Amino acid sequence: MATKSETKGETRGDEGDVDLLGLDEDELRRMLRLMMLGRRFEEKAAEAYQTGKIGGFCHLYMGQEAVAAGCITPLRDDDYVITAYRDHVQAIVRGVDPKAVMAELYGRVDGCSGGMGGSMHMFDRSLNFMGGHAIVGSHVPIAAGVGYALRYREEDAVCLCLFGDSVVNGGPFHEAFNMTAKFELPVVFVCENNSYGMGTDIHRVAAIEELADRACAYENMASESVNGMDVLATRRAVQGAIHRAREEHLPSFIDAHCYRYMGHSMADPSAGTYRTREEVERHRQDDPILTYRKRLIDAGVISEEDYDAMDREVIDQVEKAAEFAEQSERPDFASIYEHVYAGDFRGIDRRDAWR
Amino acid sequence: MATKSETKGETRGDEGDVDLLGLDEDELRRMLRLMMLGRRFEEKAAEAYQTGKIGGFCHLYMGQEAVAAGCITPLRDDDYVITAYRDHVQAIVRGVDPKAVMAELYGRVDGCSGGMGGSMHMFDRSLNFMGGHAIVGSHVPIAAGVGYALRYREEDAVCLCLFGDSVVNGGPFHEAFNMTAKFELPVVFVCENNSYGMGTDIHRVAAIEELADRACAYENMASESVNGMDVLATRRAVQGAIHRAREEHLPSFIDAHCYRYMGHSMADPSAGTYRTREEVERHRQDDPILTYRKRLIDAGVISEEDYDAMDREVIDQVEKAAEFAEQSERPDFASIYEHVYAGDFRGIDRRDAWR
Amino acid sequence: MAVITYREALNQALREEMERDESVFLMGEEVGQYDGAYKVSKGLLDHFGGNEWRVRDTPIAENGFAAIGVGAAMAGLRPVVEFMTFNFSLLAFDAVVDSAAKMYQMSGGQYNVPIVFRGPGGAALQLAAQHSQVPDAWYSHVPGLKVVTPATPKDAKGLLKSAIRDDDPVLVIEGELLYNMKGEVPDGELLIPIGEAEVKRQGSDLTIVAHSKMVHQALQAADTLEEKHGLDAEVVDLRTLRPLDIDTVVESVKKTNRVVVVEEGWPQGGIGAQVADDVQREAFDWLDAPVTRVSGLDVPMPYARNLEKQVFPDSKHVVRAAEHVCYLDGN
Amino acid sequence: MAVITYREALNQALREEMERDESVFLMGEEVGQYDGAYKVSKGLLDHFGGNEWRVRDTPIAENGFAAIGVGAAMAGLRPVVEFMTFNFSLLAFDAVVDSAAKMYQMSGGQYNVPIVFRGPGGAALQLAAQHSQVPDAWYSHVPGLKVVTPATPKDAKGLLKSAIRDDDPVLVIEGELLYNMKGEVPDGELLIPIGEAEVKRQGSDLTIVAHSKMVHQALQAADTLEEKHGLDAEVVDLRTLRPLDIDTVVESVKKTNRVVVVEEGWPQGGIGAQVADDVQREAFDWLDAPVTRVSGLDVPMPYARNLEKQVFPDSKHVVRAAEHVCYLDGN
Ligand SMILES: Cc1ncc(C[n+]2csc(CCOP(=O)(O)OP(=O)(O)O)c2C)c(N)n1
Ligand SMILES: Cc1ncc(C[n+]2csc(CCOP(=O)(O)OP(=O)(O)O)c2C)c(N)n1
Ligand SMILES: [Mg+2]
Ligand SMILES: [Mg+2]
Repeated sequence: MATKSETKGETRGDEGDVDLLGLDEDELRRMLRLMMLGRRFEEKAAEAYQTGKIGGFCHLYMGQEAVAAGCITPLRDDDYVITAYRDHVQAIVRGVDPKAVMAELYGRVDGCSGGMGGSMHMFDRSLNFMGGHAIVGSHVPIAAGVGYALRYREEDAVCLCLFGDSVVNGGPFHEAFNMTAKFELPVVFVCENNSYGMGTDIHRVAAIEELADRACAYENMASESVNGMDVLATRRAVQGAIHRAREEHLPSFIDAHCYRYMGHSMADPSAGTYRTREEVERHRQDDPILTYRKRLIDAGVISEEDYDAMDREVIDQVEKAAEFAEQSERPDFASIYEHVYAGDFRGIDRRDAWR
Repeated sequence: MATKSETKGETRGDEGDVDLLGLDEDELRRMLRLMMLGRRFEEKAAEAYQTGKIGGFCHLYMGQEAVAAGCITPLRDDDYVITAYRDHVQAIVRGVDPKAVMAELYGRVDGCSGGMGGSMHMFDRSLNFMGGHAIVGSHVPIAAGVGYALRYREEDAVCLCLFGDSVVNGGPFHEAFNMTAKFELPVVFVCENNSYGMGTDIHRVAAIEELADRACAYENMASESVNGMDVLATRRAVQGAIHRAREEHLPSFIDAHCYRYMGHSMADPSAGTYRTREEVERHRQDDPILTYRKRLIDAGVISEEDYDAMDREVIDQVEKAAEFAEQSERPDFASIYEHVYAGDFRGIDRRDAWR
Repeated sequence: MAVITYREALNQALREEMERDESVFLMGEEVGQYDGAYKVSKGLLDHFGGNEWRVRDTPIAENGFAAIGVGAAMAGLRPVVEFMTFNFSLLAFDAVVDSAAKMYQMSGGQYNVPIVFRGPGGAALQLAAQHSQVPDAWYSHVPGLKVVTPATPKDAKGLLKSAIRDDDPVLVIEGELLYNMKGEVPDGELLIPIGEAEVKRQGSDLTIVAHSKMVHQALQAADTLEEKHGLDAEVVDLRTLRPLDIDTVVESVKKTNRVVVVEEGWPQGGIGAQVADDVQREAFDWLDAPVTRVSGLDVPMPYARNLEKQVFPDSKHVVRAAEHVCYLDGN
Repeated sequence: MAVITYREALNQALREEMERDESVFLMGEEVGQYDGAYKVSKGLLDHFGGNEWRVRDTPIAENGFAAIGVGAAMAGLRPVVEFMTFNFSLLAFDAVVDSAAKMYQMSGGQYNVPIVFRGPGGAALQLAAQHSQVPDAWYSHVPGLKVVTPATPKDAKGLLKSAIRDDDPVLVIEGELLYNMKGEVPDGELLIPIGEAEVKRQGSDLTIVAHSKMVHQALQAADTLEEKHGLDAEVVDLRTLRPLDIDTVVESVKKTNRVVVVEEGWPQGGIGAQVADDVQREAFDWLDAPVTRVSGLDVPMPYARNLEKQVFPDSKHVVRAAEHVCYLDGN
């Protein structure tokens, strides 16, 4: 991966410029399958939301799957992942069972956060999947803290931190970047840059053209813009950053240009107010799953039939996840207090008198 | 003033490279006198602090006078100034009567903040001198807000915001820079870069070599490093920035390299722990007042006798300020509640019962 | 008198005040082009000719834009700063508490800060721990701030308008779950004074003190108590949390001799704690039972709907607490 | 038993815990090379071989380094994060309240956050409004946090050691004005349980509840009350504000029937409000007078020494409040 001065302003990973990264066919297929699974999973989640089975906010990732797949698949098991509230697909790509993610959305005990976190707070400690954070930008310095622990113990694991474009305008981003760079922490920061923070075009509020250039303010911070609709281009960039973090203990910032097909959350229409229907359509032509599908077919890695079979498989998997979630128990009253403190104290219960 | 790409990394204003900026002799003398007044004032304040007449923290500015003088003297009366807690000399240069500054240090009613603010909170609304803020970095976005009001009312005044080097590592700096640049606000940011935040060398905690380069992350933000020990070089840079703010409504960031001769506060020894006595001595050779004195003498603007006379004058002025402060009344009990709310409500006074 | 929603009432207040006074402007995330995340500012940007200075969309930088508001207020404007929800105001805690609240005192009375910070506070539905907290106790602790929590469309309009005209920093903590609530709102000018509680229901047997959303739980509980026990409860809506109008509460308690204080937030150090403290002191000899409180449970809000319902206090809890202070529960 | 200062007691606790457990580290502004702004961490960097990972100097970025602490804790370390003073923690309010306090709940019990946030809270001498506030009420409102406020060198050492070993986020709010105070501290291992108040003086005529610095004002007041009126006051030091050991207070009040609660912070929603609330409910029939409070005044702290003295509560105020609850003041 190049450092900032070399890559400034230039976007890498346009089609043609990357091969299959020397990945074996299983891995290439695994990546496709994870993206498909993410997509089908969220279609199902949207349906369940519409029928009131899922509550709260529900931020869908459709259109951005190449980013999660490109960033997370090259990680080792002992690496860490932390992300924002648009987190279903990252969890799934990291290996969380879609059943557990769906059960979480349903608010059930078998959810990956025991039904306590919901859509915005997917966690799985067994996979070093550290959430799911709902305060924009707040997890960016937390990622730096994970990096701190890794250097502290002289482990060669790394921490991957994903966040939305609007994060680059906030204080936590800046403080985290400065300290990560100065302390030389093994963190890979990836901006899932879908151009919008809710209904706001990032360029209306960020005084910078290419977000990757924000890294220019921090020595030791490599940066690169990448086509986040292209899973292989994304993976290539992230692999470089992971290598840099693992071997040199130095952080990187990758700005992955992508697009979200749905509204900001289930409450927000996909187009109409802050972006046109045409714009969304245009980006749908560039669907990261279809693009990658074509690439793999062209390269002879899969056939159309393979794809269709995989699709039936993931649809089935997602249906089972929904059934599982449906059947899972709701957490009982006692669990309200169970996870407030790891130690003994259970919170003031004197005031339960009138329950 | 040049924009970032042109000045990156380069420090302007070394001796020889600036003339007298075409300023008239009165103005040149006024600047010298203000610097001398600032120095003598603080010597007196240090004395009063030692004898217990002044309490709290007391952060002296000695050695940095060229920055305040260079930045504030080119402002118009309708411009605004806002600064951090090391604020005595900025107040004086802006025109606050040393009597009122000293009385504030003494905690008396005739203080420029009525004895309510003390060393860290000098205010004078009649001079658009907006404080005196003690939370590191907190006033930087406040300055942006002043700029907002100026653009809002289509006034051509500007806001000057001074802050210490450690500010550049904090979130408020970043959020303010981004919005100031994006909203195109007429703010001149000046870093009083004395290389240390308390006992920490800025390069131990900032992942950037030249602080001015932090501006590279914000379009519209011009930046420049300047020799802050040279009042004329500083003034020249700030004049450019003021012009840019006034005419083009665009912000600038000037990093003024300077040095503080005393400890961080009265409680901190001037040298020994985080810097050597030799380092301080070396910088004392570069005393901004003596340098500027020599320049004016060489240019025939003043004679040695003029200087000595001025010195006697400012010493006398400072003595009078101390006497004035000494004589000023202490605020009475009622004033505790007077300035909590501008409206009617005076705070819960039910609990005064036991006073 | 028109029947409008709480949301429309806020919108009217903003529009009227911005029309009346050119120095009033609105800033926050999504307030302009997007019409507000909860559509409170709907149509305002258009109404003011697309002038971004009057309706300013900001980046996600709460501490920064809250402080920009403070600076603008010091320089003579009257900013209304929207927090998309008050949860995000935690990032701006320093700007609100250290800058807005203290400026007037610190400057010896030279720089007052006429600013409004507004937005919804408290839980909505299943938004989980980071999006479901009640900021009331934190802010009402702070001298230099005023805090209002309107429970009805009328109060929303009248209090927001008063807040905008106030010369001090005022926090208007709204209820997201109230935005769709309808109610009568007098046409035209409406100013409800900051610092005055309102008796929302007259009664003689016990006093229920509440604010914001909980006023409606209290009123519902009062109806139940009447039906079930023939008890006549008085409901006092605090409306303003700072300055707290404890006199109205004490007066009511001196009449009813029993009091239940209801709030959505966490119990320890909540609004009810202060009310209990004041009432037991100022009406000690009038109390026939200890001041009793209903609050949210002492936990970060869980996501699961069934748990959230348990954490959130409702009228049933209020009824039970009322029965308790009236010694009707056998305890 | 050695007599050492409160500062040395904290330093010992840090050193011993860092020696005992390799996963404990200290981070904050000036904690390393400079030995701490208040010298609490004196010699630690050297003691640990100049290893910056164990004693980490940070830039001025409170929210950032507090959150780094949270991340490090989630990844298995036990960070001690120093706020130079708790005033600056307002910038980290989100990291402490939204991340540290809620992580365990939000993750369904997977990620607990064993972190300590420590530093001095409250006023020192003439530091004016932004540097003289008491954060106790804000933080003790929050489920998920624990809050301790040691008043003596012994408690400082024992509580800090317990805090470091605790599996939850603990705030240790120290007193800058206590740092030089000397007291007996047992040598070697000393763990004082979090959540237990201590009766610092036995008495039978009234109870004075206090914490942190105010314990000493309370003890002084008790002496005065004895001399002046022959009154025998019991002084309860809360020591921990969350979980609040109200049982010890109630037990004392059931014996003395009168209580004064003293704190340095602002009155509205202060610690005393919660104590009053609990006591009036749990000891209603034992109270011979309303619970009475002494607190700081309801104002941002002014700089002028004569005013600051008035704002800050002292033993005279406690004595007067005590006379009041004992009906010795003619009111
Ligand atoms: C500090 C904070 N402010 C505001 C919000 C409300 N909010 C939730 S998501 C969002 C937009 C975030 O956009 P971006 O970071 O680009 O992520 P995306 O939704 O595009 O994935 C906002 C403003 C929040 N959660 N946190
Ligand atoms: C947010 C915050 N953190 C910590 C402090 C304590 N503190 C006061 S001054 C200071 C150093 C500031 O250094 P710099 O900004 O370089 O200004 P200088 O003192 O050199 O003028 C620190 C850490 C503070 N006032 N505010
Ligand atoms: Mg986005
Ligand atoms: Mg400095």
